[in-house]
Amino acid sequence: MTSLRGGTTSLLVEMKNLSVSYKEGVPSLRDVSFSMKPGEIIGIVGESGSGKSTLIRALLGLLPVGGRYTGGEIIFRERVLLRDSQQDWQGMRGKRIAMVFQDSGSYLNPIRSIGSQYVEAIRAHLPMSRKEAWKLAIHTLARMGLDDPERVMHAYASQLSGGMKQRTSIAMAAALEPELLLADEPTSALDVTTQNEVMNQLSRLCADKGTGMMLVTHNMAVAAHMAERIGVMLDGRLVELGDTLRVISNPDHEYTRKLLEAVPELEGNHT
Amino acid sequence: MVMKIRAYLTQRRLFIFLLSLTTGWIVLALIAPLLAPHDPLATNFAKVLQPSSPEYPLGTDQLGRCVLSRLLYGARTSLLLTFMMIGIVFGLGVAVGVVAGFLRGLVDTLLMRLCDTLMAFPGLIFAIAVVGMLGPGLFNTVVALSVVWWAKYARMARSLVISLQQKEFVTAAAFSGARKIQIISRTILPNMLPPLIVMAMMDVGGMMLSISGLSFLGLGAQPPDPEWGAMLNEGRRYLQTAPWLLIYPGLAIFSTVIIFNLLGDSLRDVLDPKKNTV
Amino acid sequence: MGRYIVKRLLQLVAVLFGITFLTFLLTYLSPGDPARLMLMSTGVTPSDELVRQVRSELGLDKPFLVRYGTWLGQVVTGDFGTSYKYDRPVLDVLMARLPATLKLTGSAMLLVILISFPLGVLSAVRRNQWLDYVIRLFSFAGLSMPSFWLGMLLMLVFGVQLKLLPVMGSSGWNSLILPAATLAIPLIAQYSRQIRAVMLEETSQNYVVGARARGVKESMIIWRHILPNSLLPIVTLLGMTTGALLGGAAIVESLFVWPGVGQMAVDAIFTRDYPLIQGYVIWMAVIYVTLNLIVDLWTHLRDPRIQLDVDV
Amino acid sequence: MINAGSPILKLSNVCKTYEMKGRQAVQALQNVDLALYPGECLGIVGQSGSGKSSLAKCVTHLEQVTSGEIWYHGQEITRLKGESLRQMRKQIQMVFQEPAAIFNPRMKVGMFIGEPLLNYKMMKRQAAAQETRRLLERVGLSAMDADKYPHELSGGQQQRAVIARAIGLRPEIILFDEATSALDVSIQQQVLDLLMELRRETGVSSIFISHDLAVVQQVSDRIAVMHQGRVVEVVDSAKLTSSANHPYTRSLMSSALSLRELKDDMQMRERVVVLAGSR
Amino acid sequence: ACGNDKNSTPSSSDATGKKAGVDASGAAGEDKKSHLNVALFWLGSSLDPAEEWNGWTLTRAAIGETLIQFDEQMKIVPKLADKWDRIDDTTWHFHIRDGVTFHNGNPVTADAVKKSIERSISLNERGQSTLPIASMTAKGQDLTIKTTQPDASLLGNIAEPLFIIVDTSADTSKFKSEPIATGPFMVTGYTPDQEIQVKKYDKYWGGAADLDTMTLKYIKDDNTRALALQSGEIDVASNVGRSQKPLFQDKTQYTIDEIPSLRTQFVWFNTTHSLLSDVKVRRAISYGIDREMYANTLVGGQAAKGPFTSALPFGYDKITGYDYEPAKAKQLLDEAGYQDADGDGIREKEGKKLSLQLILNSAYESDSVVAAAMQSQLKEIGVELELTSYEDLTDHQKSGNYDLALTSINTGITGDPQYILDFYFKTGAEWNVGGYSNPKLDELIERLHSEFDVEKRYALAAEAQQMILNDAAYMFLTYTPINIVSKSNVKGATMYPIDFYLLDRNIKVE
Ligand SMILES: Nc1ncnc2c1ncn2[C@@H]1O[C@H](COP(=O)(O)OP(=O)(O)OP(=O)(O)O)[C@@H](O)[C@H]1O
Ligand SMILES: Nc1ncnc2c1ncn2[C@@H]1O[C@H](COP(=O)(O)OP(=O)(O)OP(=O)(O)O)[C@@H](O)[C@H]1O
Ligand SMILES: [Mg+2]
Ligand SMILES: [Mg+2]
Repeated sequence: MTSLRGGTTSLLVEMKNLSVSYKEGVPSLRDVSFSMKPGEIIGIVGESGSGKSTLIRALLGLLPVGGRYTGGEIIFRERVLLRDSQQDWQGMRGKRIAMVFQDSGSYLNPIRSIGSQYVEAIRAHLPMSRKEAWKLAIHTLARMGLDDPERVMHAYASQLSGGMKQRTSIAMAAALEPELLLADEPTSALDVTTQNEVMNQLSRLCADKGTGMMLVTHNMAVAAHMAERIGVMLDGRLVELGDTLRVISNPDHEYTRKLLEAVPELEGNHT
Repeated sequence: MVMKIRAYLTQRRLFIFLLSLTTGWIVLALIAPLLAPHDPLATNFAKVLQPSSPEYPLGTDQLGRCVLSRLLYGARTSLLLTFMMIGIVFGLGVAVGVVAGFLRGLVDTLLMRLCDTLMAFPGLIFAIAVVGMLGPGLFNTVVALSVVWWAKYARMARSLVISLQQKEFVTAAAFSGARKIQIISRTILPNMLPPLIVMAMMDVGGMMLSISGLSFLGLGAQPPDPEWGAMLNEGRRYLQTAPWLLIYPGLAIFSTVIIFNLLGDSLRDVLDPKKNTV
Repeated sequence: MGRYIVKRLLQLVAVLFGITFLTFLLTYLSPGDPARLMLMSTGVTPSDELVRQVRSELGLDKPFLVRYGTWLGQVVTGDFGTSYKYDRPVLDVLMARLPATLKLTGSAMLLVILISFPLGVLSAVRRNQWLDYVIRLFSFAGLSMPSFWLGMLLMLVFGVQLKLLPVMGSSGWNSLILPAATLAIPLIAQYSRQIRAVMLEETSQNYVVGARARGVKESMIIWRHILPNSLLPIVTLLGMTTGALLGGAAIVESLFVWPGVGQMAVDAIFTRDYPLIQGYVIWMAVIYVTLNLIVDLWTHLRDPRIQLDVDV
Repeated sequence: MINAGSPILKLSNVCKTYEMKGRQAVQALQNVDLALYPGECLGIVGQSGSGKSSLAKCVTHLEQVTSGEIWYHGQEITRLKGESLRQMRKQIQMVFQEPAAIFNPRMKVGMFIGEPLLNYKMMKRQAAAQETRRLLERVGLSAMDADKYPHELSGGQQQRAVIARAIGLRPEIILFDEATSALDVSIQQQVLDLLMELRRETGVSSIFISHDLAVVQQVSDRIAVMHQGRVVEVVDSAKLTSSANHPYTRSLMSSALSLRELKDDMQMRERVVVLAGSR
Repeated sequence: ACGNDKNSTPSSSDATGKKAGVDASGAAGEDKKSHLNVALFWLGSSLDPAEEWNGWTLTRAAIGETLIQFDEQMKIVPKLADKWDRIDDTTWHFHIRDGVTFHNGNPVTADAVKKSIERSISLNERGQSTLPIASMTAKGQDLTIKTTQPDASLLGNIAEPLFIIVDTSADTSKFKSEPIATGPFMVTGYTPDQEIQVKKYDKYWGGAADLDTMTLKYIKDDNTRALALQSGEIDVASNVGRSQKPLFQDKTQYTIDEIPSLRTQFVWFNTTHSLLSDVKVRRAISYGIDREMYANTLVGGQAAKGPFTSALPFGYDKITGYDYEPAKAKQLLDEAGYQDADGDGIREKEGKKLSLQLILNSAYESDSVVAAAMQSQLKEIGVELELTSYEDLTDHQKSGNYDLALTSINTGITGDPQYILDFYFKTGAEWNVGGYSNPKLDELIERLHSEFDVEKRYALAAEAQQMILNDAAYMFLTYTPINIVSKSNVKGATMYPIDFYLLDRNIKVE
């Protein structure tokens, strides 16, 4: 692991001129290119519908129904993923690339307990007994600040609150210590206090395990707080990508400037 | 606008095609007297069980009646009757469902238990019961079928009304100052009709098969009235010696039912505004 | 759960009450005098005097509701009266024939399940590929074919032309094949179509994407995620179709001379054997309602999402 | 700021309890007292589940209060029914969080906006169509959009159409319940600008509910902070950071991330690093 | 009409054929039991011969036997009785064959026969009216029957399968499913409405049959019967529908046998119905249908004149029936006052439409085809006919709830005209369900009872038939052909004009 992470040449992900479009419509991603180092956190912000979700789902090979890759390629750990599509991702998903979805509750099977799905996911990748997998799951859940992981494991998705579901999803994604974590608005369902807690967990994961993370969010402040680099999307294009400080203090693109101006700020000093 | 219509039409080619087939059948049924080469009841004992010939394009039956003419007239019974029945069943069911869904309470409970009871009789079996008690005949058959059939629509309409009432856009309609009756007519009905209409289209096939099934058992249309199921029933003895007596009415039922099923299927898309835009 | 069961059982009682009432009402409305019919079935040409006597013996001169009450009392104790035609208790006649019908409908149902599931799943998995089109074409065709027509064709091909299977009767398992197939084919068509739709609906659900994202194998996703979720609506549908099955059995049994209650009912209609028709209708309705109750309870038990006290 | 005169809407001692079958009842509102003055915008903030939406629903009669009174222009409105309720609704409009759900999927946007005008018989069909176009333009949409189905609009456009419908009736009060939470910042800003513009033009009173303290502070004159069903304090928004003293309010303020502070922080750190390097 | 062959078996070939048959089957029987599947076109809901018409099934299946029976020429031949004579006008003597045993091994004595006949009479009304017995005395193998009145048709009547001889000392309550009779086959299983299983009775007096077992399956539908024959599920079927006959023309596979039967297809007029009480209307309808065409084109057989077929010597040549004369029919209707005033093609009088309901049996192809043909022909003379099919007409006919009833009956069942006249045409007779009454006819029928001279009997019968025809109380349509289709490897199936019989001990598979 560590050896892989070391060298500057060894990129985690490289995306070259990726384009994606839905059915008859206009392309939702146009010529998006970027690269990412292991352990790096990139924040993606942008207008609603600008293609943020499409971008990170493209990285997992799970475009929403109707979506098609129309050009470009994705290289993960020097391996080209976009050669014959589905096959390329086999064995990658879950283990090496994990994802936290925006409305995480709906990505859990409603008629199976959290535990059974969790264990199933772990055993899909690691040669573990049911019991061992269960233990690993409990351990990871506890780390996400869930008080009673046993109860969560036995519960169905519908029996958990929004915040609990979101943290469960993060735990499921983190359990296998993936090399790349894709997080689509992971904190939007949480109130400010919990939001802070979850973000701390995520940054710790990246720091400890060298996981690279792509964080999609509406919230400029969250992106700035978490990410080393920030990308801004508009109309399917990655119009700006740069060091966080540079982007928030000295944006290149007109749209980024507009976005920053619109960020509401609490007036007055309160500390 | 013209562009839009044209685009719409090309997109809905299958639907239009099916619709014209359906209309074709209906028109055929309506103008049967003009098209039929013979009186459907006229016998010609000199020419019984003849295969197709210029005089009798689809051959003759055991009494020398023209199969084509009987098929065409049969379309009137089979098709128009089915339409009428579906119309009645639909209207009654939806009306009851809307009332029950809106009033709730005791009225709802009573109506729904009635529906439960009726739905507890499998359609054909209830029809068999009614025909068994009141005697065979097309009228009794059709009455029997519709007596149980509407309950399905009532149930569906009711659950649609109830689920729609929970929708925020119904609340929003109340905020726009709409009165109850306006909410029903402008907000609830337009949203509940499409699934019901699709269901009705699919049911046209089911109803037709039921009617002809009962006729086949000898419980529906009585001779000499031409009805497709009854024609099959009369023709079944000639399965091997005069197969056209079975093939043509069978195909008539088959083709009509399949058209309606496909029509229902594509109507589902057409009625969905989300898929309907260009 | 307990409360839900009690509630459903109470509803069942109400529905059963309705069923018996409607059935009785139908008999009441039917032409012909039961007393006369009964006498005639014994071979006597009844005199008016005798008819009057029997009428009062049977309580036929009493008001409608009183008669219904008496009759219901008997029905509850399993006494459905005596068949005019067979001159035996209706219950005996029914019970003697019910096994044949259950055998037929049961095997048809089995066929439906065994065939339509793989077809539906295959069709959904291979969506918009040629296999899917073939299956869908078959399903539309199967749905639109009158079952008796299909039955005759099957008889002709497998019985007469190929001489593979018997065309009638109930001797041996192979005489079951054609009638069961005739009964099953339209339902297979319907189900494979519905299973496909439900599967597709489920496939587009987020939890499937979630499972893929977690790296769960595609086969596991189909069998352990999509199918269990699809099962609930499909089983509910299966419950509802027992009605179609029982009704269809009447046609198929008549066609294949299958000695079940369906054929018996059709015969009973022609002989105006009212008690037998009554018994038949009530029994079929009861079987149907009970099966659906079981299905409902099972569904509720299986689905953690359903809140048990919600009235649908 | 405009606290002069008598309140247009006044809640006194309002309680709302949700009875739950087999479970403990939820006390969503407990003895809430609040007043809204003419032309004012009252912000309401609070944690998720603190009773903000319940309050809005009670005011608009989507829920019946359990006890307490709500006065509108000196009239007690919690027991209104039928026609008088309908008339009251004309004056108190509401904009919900999820704009997509508000639309009848089979009704075109134009009809959606014009419907209230017809329902309250404010104008004839012809005039209503005219007014609809005006309203659309007023909220920054094009008159062409009237012919579209709701799903053809973007989220921000939808929310603006909803606002257009609400203002069409020229109500005295508009309630916004998380009206901008579903929108991204730039569009949120557009909507907020629109609100402030409307207030200036028409002097409409409003209640603005959000969990985002900064947004509320930007649009409102006063802010009510809710916590576990109670209004724990009401402060002037301009003086929020200085005058808020309830501990919950303070914790809300401290958890909020501020981009500006982050920027300052980072720039500071960078300067330190540069300084250190240069040393 | 008295047979008195001494000690003879019904057919001389029997005795020799018997021994050979037993030996052959004995040798082969060990490995391969011979079995035959036979289709029955009718099966009652019980097997007790004393009830309804169930006896017919038993004689067809060679399970039950009567004292005497008819042969292929409708001559009376010995069966269980090997000798009989008429002692005086009201006294008859029968000698019961020696060595006959019931299926349970009990000997068939005169006393057993007496009890069996008594049972049939007490349980079945038909028995009471066909056999006017005053007393019976049994002594050893001799049975003496005294009738209440001179009964010229006793022999024919006692040959009706109602009087199958059963063992009344057995548990008669089981006869519904397992009657104990004397035929070459005995019942081993019975499923009501479905099938009878039989096996050969080894101690049959005529020698055990060749076949070991048979299954007699009830297939009421012509079409299914034909299909089953084709698919090989059955080996023998009688009454295969006319439309199916072409399927069995291949002589290497099937044997088709067809002869004119004693069945007459005919129509009851319900003369109590207001429209049909007018004889002119009935005559008009009688002229309005084309019997020749029905027989030649639609159903086969022969156009009917009166109730009795030309195969029976009851005066067919001496009577005049109705021909197809639509003009005459119209004229008669005009005379009766029926005009088509409203132009709908149907005549009416005083606002009452000449619309009639014909009930018929749904199972018989020939009936439904003829009914449909009548419907269309009568329409031409302005009479509307509505058809209603039933599985079983009996109840509907007896309830009088019909205008016309179409069915086929066997008019030769006793080999004598008496029975049919008594039961169908006499005033108030059981099957005179149309309310027809002609005192002169009644008187004529009465005279027939005591007329023992055969020629005179037939003359009286002809006279009676002509009366019925003149009154147009019934319509006689066709004389139905009867057929047996069997696989070509089935031998020993004999066609009888009377359909009491179908199988006997000679049936075998090669
Ligand atoms: N399944 C789909 N079918 C068709 N078009 C789609 C689909 N999913 C997304 N799109 C379109 O693709 C574009 C990009 O969508 P995407 O979900 O990536 O946006 P996003 O930036 O994540 O927006 P948000 O912030 O609202 O989540 C949008 O215009 C959207 O309408
Ligand atoms: N219909 C209802 N039935 C039962 N409980 C309810 C209902 N609506 C709200 N509640 C409960 O009342 C409390 C207050 O809910 P409310 O929706 O007013 O909160 P909120 O402040 O708007 O929260 P959010 O910011 O998440 O929208 C919550 O505990 C909630 O669970
Ligand atoms: Mg997104
Ligand atoms: Mg809320």
